[in-house]
Amino acid sequence: MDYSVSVQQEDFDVSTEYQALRGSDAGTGAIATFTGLVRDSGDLQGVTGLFLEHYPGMTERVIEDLIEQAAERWDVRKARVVHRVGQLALCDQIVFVGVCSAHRADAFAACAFIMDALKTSAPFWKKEITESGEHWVEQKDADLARSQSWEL
Amino acid sequence: MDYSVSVQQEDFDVSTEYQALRGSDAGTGAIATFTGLVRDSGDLQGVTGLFLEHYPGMTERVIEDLIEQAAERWDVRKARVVHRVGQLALCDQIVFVGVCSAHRADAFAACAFIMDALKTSAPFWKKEITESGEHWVEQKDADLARSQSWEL
Amino acid sequence: MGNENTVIVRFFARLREELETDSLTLPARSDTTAGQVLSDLAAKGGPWAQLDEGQPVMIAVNQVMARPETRLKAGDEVAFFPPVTGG
Amino acid sequence: MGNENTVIVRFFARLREELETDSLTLPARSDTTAGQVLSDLAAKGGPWAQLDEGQPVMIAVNQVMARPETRLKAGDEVAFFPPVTGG
Repeated sequence: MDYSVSVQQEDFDVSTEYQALRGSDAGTGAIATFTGLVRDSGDLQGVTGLFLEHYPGMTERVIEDLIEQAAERWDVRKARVVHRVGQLALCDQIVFVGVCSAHRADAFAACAFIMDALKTSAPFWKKEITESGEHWVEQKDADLARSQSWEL
Repeated sequence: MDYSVSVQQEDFDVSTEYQALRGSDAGTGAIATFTGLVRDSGDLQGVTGLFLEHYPGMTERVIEDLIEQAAERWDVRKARVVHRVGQLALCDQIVFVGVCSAHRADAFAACAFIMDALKTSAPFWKKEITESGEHWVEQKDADLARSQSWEL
Repeated sequence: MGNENTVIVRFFARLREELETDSLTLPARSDTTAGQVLSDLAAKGGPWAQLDEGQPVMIAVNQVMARPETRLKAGDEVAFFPPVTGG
Repeated sequence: MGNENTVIVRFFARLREELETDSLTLPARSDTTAGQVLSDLAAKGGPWAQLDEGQPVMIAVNQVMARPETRLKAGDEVAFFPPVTGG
């Protein structure tokens, strides 16, 4: 199993990420990807941007561990996670998760698991920025529930 | 809800499809995509290519109906399906399903539902080609079970 | 679609190959069903016999999934094919 | 990481802002836990009081999620932060 994790300020290119995942492995039959984008409404309405803080070092370690957990549960031939930090504008890309597998069920499950678990265990914090102020986003019960739903 | 379906012999470009899905809709927070590729082992080992037959007209209609079903169940802001037919080589792209939503749970569910339901209800048939002959792929119980698992 | 007095029958994939037939036109009969057409064709024997036995045959009428009980009328298009395997 | 005689404490996000502190260094005590460090800091009062009450505080020791009972030794890095909200 081949994987890599990047935490970076710069934007990422989904095309480049997809081509790297696709590679030339004749055993890959399925690629599932997820991209998260800055939306205009979160905890607040009228969001104009986000500030994303993280815990350097721990973040990468947690995500690598999630990918390894995914590979123990499903067929994962290749996986890639990119997560941005710093100042982001409306409609900017925040996070990319891509998984290659022989079969689609495994690709979907591993991709969704990594994304769901990342939201409740990787040390990132989002601050929403609006015309009238800033607000640290609060963790959602629904996110905790989705993450817990993967527990064996 | 904005969607389109293409059934075509030509290859598709995931980058183009992703950029079209991403658009500039500030309400989209999540894009889930799935790409299916020609794998070296299916019903047979040593697969070197596929021939894909379809029922023109009915195929597009069935897939459009699946997208509309998905949009009734989940938040779907935009959806795109491309499915190739004709002669395909090893590692070629077969199918692309992409869904934009406000939230990731909806994007994942709608994308997986469309893909699972397509496999058991859209009139496509795959023939595997190997060095030693050809074989019409048989429908899998697991595919039927996954499709039925979405029934309300 | 067929004209006012006929029904068009179409075959796909393995059935198309084994029957060596893409499509055929039958005179429209009042009060017939997709399943009746299937049985009538199976009665031709040889490779056609498989329509009535063995592996499952899926049915579409006017490009919508249908069942053996689905009634046919003049001008309809009925298709018979193996379980689908796209994606 | 701290040196042989200290423990480094780090804060992130809302806690970092409200405590106006990125990190601080404490003398290492034998037989202490992450929860004990949290209580000691909360006793400073003012914005620090929130560490012991109100909103939940998550704990990592040496960049691995930990619990209040997790023991600390000299050289450890302990971090306190609000529930995470990435993705």
